[in-house]
Amino acid sequence: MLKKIIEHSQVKSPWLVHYDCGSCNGCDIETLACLTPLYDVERFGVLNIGNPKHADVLIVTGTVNKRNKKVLKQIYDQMPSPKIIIAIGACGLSGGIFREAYNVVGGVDKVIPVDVYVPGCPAKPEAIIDGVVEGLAKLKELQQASTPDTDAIAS
Amino acid sequence: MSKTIVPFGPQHPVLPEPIHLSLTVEDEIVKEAVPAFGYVHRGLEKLAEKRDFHQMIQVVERVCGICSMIHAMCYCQGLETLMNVDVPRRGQFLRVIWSELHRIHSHLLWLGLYADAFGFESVFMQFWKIRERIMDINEATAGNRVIVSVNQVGGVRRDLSPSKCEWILAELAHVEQEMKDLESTMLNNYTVKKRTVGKGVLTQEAAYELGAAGPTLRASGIAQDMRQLAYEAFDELDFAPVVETGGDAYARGVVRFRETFQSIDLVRQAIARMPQGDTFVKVKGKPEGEVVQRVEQPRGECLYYIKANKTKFLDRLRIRTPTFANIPPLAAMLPGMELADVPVLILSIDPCISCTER
Amino acid sequence: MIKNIFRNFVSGSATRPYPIEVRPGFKDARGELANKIGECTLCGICARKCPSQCITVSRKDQYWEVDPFSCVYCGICVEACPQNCLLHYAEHRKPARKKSGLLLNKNESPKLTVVSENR
Amino acid sequence: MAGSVLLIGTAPASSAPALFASSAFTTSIQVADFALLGLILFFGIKFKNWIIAGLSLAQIALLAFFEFVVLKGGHAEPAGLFCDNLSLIMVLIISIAGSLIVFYALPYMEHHEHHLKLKTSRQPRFFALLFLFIGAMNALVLVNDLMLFYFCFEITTLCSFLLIGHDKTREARQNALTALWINSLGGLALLLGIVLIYTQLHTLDIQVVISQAKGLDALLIPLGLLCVAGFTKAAQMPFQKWLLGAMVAPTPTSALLHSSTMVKAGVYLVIRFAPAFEGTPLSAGVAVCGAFTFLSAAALAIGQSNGKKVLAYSTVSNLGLILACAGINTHAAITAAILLVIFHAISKALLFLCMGSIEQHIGSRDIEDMRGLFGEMPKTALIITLGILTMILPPFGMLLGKWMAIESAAGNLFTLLMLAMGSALTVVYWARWAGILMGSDFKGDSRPEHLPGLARLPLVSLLVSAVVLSMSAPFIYAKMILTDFSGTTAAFSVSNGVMANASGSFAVIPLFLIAIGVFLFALAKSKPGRRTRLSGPYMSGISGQENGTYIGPMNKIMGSAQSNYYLSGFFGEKKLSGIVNATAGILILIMIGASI
Amino acid sequence: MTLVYATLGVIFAPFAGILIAGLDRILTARFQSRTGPPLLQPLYDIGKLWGKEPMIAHRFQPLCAYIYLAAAMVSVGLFFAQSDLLLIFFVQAVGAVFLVIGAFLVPSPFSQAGANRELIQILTYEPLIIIVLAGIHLYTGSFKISAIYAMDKPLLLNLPLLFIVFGYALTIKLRKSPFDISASHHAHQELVRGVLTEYSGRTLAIVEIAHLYETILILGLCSLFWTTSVLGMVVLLALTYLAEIVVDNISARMSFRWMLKSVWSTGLVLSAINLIWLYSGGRI
Repeated sequence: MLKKIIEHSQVKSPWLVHYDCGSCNGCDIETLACLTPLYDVERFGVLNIGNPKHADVLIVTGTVNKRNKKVLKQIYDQMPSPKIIIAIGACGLSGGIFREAYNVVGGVDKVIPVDVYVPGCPAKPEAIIDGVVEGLAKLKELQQASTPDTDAIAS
Repeated sequence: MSKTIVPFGPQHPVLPEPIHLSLTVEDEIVKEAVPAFGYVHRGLEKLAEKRDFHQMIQVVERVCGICSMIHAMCYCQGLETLMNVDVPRRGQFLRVIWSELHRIHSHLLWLGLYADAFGFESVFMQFWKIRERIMDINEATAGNRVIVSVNQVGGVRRDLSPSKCEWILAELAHVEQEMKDLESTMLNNYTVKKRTVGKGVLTQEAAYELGAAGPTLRASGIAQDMRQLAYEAFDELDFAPVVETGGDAYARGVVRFRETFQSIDLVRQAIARMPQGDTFVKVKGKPEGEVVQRVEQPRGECLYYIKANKTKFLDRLRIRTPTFANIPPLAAMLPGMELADVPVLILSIDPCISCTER
Repeated sequence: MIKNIFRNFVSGSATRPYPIEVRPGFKDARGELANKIGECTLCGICARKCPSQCITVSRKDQYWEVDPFSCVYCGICVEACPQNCLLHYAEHRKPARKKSGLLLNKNESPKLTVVSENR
Repeated sequence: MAGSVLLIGTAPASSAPALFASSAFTTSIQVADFALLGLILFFGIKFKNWIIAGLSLAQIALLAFFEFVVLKGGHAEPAGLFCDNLSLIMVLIISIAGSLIVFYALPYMEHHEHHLKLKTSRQPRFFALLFLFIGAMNALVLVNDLMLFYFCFEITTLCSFLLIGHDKTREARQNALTALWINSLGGLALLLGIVLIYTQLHTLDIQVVISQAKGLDALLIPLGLLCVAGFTKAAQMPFQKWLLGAMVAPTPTSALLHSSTMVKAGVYLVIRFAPAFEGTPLSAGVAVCGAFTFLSAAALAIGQSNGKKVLAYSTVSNLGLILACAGINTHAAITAAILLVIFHAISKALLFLCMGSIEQHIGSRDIEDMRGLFGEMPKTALIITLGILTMILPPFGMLLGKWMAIESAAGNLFTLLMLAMGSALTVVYWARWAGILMGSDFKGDSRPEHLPGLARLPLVSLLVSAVVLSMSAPFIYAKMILTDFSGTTAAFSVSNGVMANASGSFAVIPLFLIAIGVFLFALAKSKPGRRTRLSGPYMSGISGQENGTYIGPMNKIMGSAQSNYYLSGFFGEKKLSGIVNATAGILILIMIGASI
Repeated sequence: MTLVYATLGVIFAPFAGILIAGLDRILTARFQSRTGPPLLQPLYDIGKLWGKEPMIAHRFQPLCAYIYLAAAMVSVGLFFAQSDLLLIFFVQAVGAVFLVIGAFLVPSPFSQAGANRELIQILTYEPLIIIVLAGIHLYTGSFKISAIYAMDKPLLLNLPLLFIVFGYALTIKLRKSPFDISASHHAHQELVRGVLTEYSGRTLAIVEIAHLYETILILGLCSLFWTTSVLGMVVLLALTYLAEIVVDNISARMSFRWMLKSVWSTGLVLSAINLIWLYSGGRI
């Protein structure tokens, strides 16, 4: 019973933490735009919680560079599982147009495992919403796979 | 004895972008603020050695997503002077229209974040709701919401049909109306004034000596605006810089608020006076020589230095952005403020770190 | 502000119910990049012009490949294409769980490929 | 101690042993009085402190006038001893807390003198003074004769002076002299009061005075003077200066004299005479003064980072609360006062002793230096934290007392306002202290600490008694306090551990049971399981290897210091003291004036 | 009987709290012309937090959270048992103190600063609430809730100013602008989540549940101002909460110094006026 409730609510209340890891603000403002009246992701229970320790979804925008990859790693580590990582925008996916710049390590998946890739430069808010929905779908599949983690928690 | 050091950023909910400030506070009064950078640096100036000068347009557009159009415009102006191309008049007007639209959406975005910085969530929502109209205009006219990518060396890539112009004017009318609804809140609300008036005061002298730029400078009573250089079609538009004398966070808010109306007006003028004709000219050959180009971004003066050597790769590209000029004033205005005011003050210079670090 | 919020309250929510009903994209918005491979002559101008260097064209193996996860949707290639066989859909490209390039072969059906990060 | 326990049951008892009757005894007391004052005068002259000299001279003159002019060389009929439950409770506190503190003092003074690198041990002097004080204090609460009372009062003053100055440092001497002159001021007030009372009633028998004073407006002035004496002893605003200075003394002194017992002498004086001025303007005045002290001292404590000063201010503040109760002067209020006396004595002694151990261990009194003390000395940290919680949280005794106080103050606007704000301020400075004590690096592991058994024993036993006594508060009330109000309706009805009256109820025992249950449950639940992940603090994503550090500008490893807010803008000592003292002085003047 | 009431109250309070919180979030969204979350969103949030991987920043933090929850539950229970108001309030204070201690445990500047701010908030509202309770005592002659129910006229008529003063405390307790200083619901704040920063996973869930209990308690206290008719009580609660949401939406977050100064000055003045009026025998 409790397990059911927990699993249901895990897909019903994803709290975001957004880390701009060196993007051009394009994707950042689109991510923020998702919270605003015209897109209002709070419909899906999304809150921009800002604190990795409370967050379930990490939204990363922008290329990873040599300095902020540590930060990105640490934020990832401070998030309690289950967690979904969403990389947004060409830069976040592969380094985009900056792939060959000297200070660019590359896409987010060079540092942390990424669950959903949202293409676009910048990705439209619709695309980002799609990304979150996709991430939640993936979470649901994980629950079906029923990792020992969720079992133990519910017990 | 009661000293607290707060690592403010790089990942922090009130910071739209990764900048780090080591704040030393006593009873939440900031004693010292040491900024740290490098979380956004990509090194795209050096990318000019790998991309030819046409492709570099798309690169400089992504120096900063919020004022991408103006970056690209400045870059193209520079190349046009090097290759002495004359942009057709209509092209110049279109550049003005899109750059002013960018200014509007940047200021609306800023007003929202600013309201959020002093914890006024509903105002944040309102401004961003208004902003969506501008984003729609961008997408409908230029094909993308944020990075419109309309510039090319010798003009603009897209044109505006009369019907589109009509529609833009109608949308802008809405925007203006909705802005007016929020005017009393932004300018007269008691709590807002409590949080902004007298916070981070920058006297005229200080602003001048610390080299502030853009609205930060104009809020301290110095009427300096690169648009006075009358680049593109500004020579035909009547325009006077918006100036406030308060020099505090409140004044900066007022300047940007009024500039939004001004930009709306400029777009109207431009649409009204725009002649028919081509939007661009084909350019041949390669650039040579060096040039310094200055334009007014939403955040202030932006400066491009371009050195070309008659190959398709530029010799040197140097970008100096307004936020870079506004960091020293920020560091100067933080000490003595409350910790709760730090976000307001950081926002009050409208930082664009990705511009600054490129 | 009171007036404002109560106006919002009575005028109902302005939210676009996105995933439920999709707003049609604007005409000539720069969405997903596609190639009518039938008309393509594999001239390779797009590959040369692309600022993001995300297109590869091989006359030898008769294919045109794009890495949609590093494409910046600038539209340069579309404008440069002499055959007008490149085009942007108005809708954005959907998110994916895996990164994969889109390989269009002249005489095979389109297939997804693994793109190398740094070509 | 044992003897004092035996006294239980005999109460209330009034006795006039033959010894007291003998004129030789009375005469010797008179002589001793003069000797005492002479000694004080000597100190005044020796340290060139003319205030003390003047005050003691004034007392000598007044005493001489009393003995030889008023009494014409003879002496009043001796009153002997009187022991009711109030005295008994005081005796128990003094003896039990006193002896525990003395135990504690043995290892403490060893370490102390070792620390000071003294050639010759001065412990004999120290302990002699302690015992002298305990004796005098016991006598003070038992005697029924005003002159004897005055005598003991002066002895305690002198002991306090000598003990504060024990370390012979410059600072110690200064503060000792401050204490001496303020207390001699109190002595003068007391003596003057006694003389006036005698001229009115021609008796020195305290009980007689109390019984006859009812309705005698002329007696309000002397009673007011007695109250002022009590205020000085209890270091009420504006006399708090000496108590803060007294913190230079070795910690056992602070624990015994300056928190749990001697300062209570002043409180005892007021509570003892409270029935005499029930319902008079003087009573209201006492209430307001006390409440004001409660508020202002609590406010001043917030501005302090020096642990012992916080303790001192909180002592002043709580004494103010007790005096406020005495001033409100209903049965409920007096009950509250007595309960507060008990619980405050125990908790505060505990806190002082812990403070002493911590100070000797980490070599600092600053609260900020105790950050993460749990990692350093887990047991002591735990004990002091619990001690702090007994000060501010229900169902412990202090809060029971506060509850009674507020309930009985509800009819009394200004007192109420001040009590309300004061209690909130109290929570602030205690809670933040408790918080940083338990804080440690996130693993929460801690080095084993070594504390001599003689030092540990008092801590533990005080803590246990604090808890147990709080639990048995209803029975204490029923068995020991209620009997003093014989003949009148009980302020509270006690039924299965719930203290209730018309206006409210405080379920002591049930709450205790719940609290214990909850605590054990929470302890069990919050044990980190094997899958529990320990994560460092959130540092905006740049925290370093070391817990609580981060990688700052120029990739420098920075320690992110934390500290409490002391809000010097609101509660700074400099900012407040002047205003507070002035206000308090005015209030006291009003109090005296009102009684004319 | 009272025991039954108490248990029922303790059992159903969190669900009522969830509904209220959900309604709050929907209304707030509507005021910002958004659609807002589903009504049961708070339940989902708590359930999700409960299911998170256990992650603690200090060994004693869960302990503090549990005690916070227990204190909140006991105070709600006492409330529904119609017990002594002061006692209820003191028990609730236990929880507040332990929440703060839990935040103090971790050497993170954000949670430390948040804890300090939380203390200042406690410092701000505690006197006000005690004074309000004393005003009730002055009017009903008792601190017992049952005594209030015995009155034939609603308290509001005689304690209007005290109700406003109570409103301040309500706003602070509900963490709404302009007083969402120690921890705001949406963390666009200089201290990330302030006092809640270091609580995570199940510990945070417990804190949230405790907060629901506190909401119910504080609203219950609010309901005491109109005890004569159920309808009146409901209307009063609805209007008060609506006012809270509106205030939240029309004001910025203030600094704690401003809070301390303004709330104490206005609050004390207002309550003093009302109390003096009562002392002078004024009655309606």
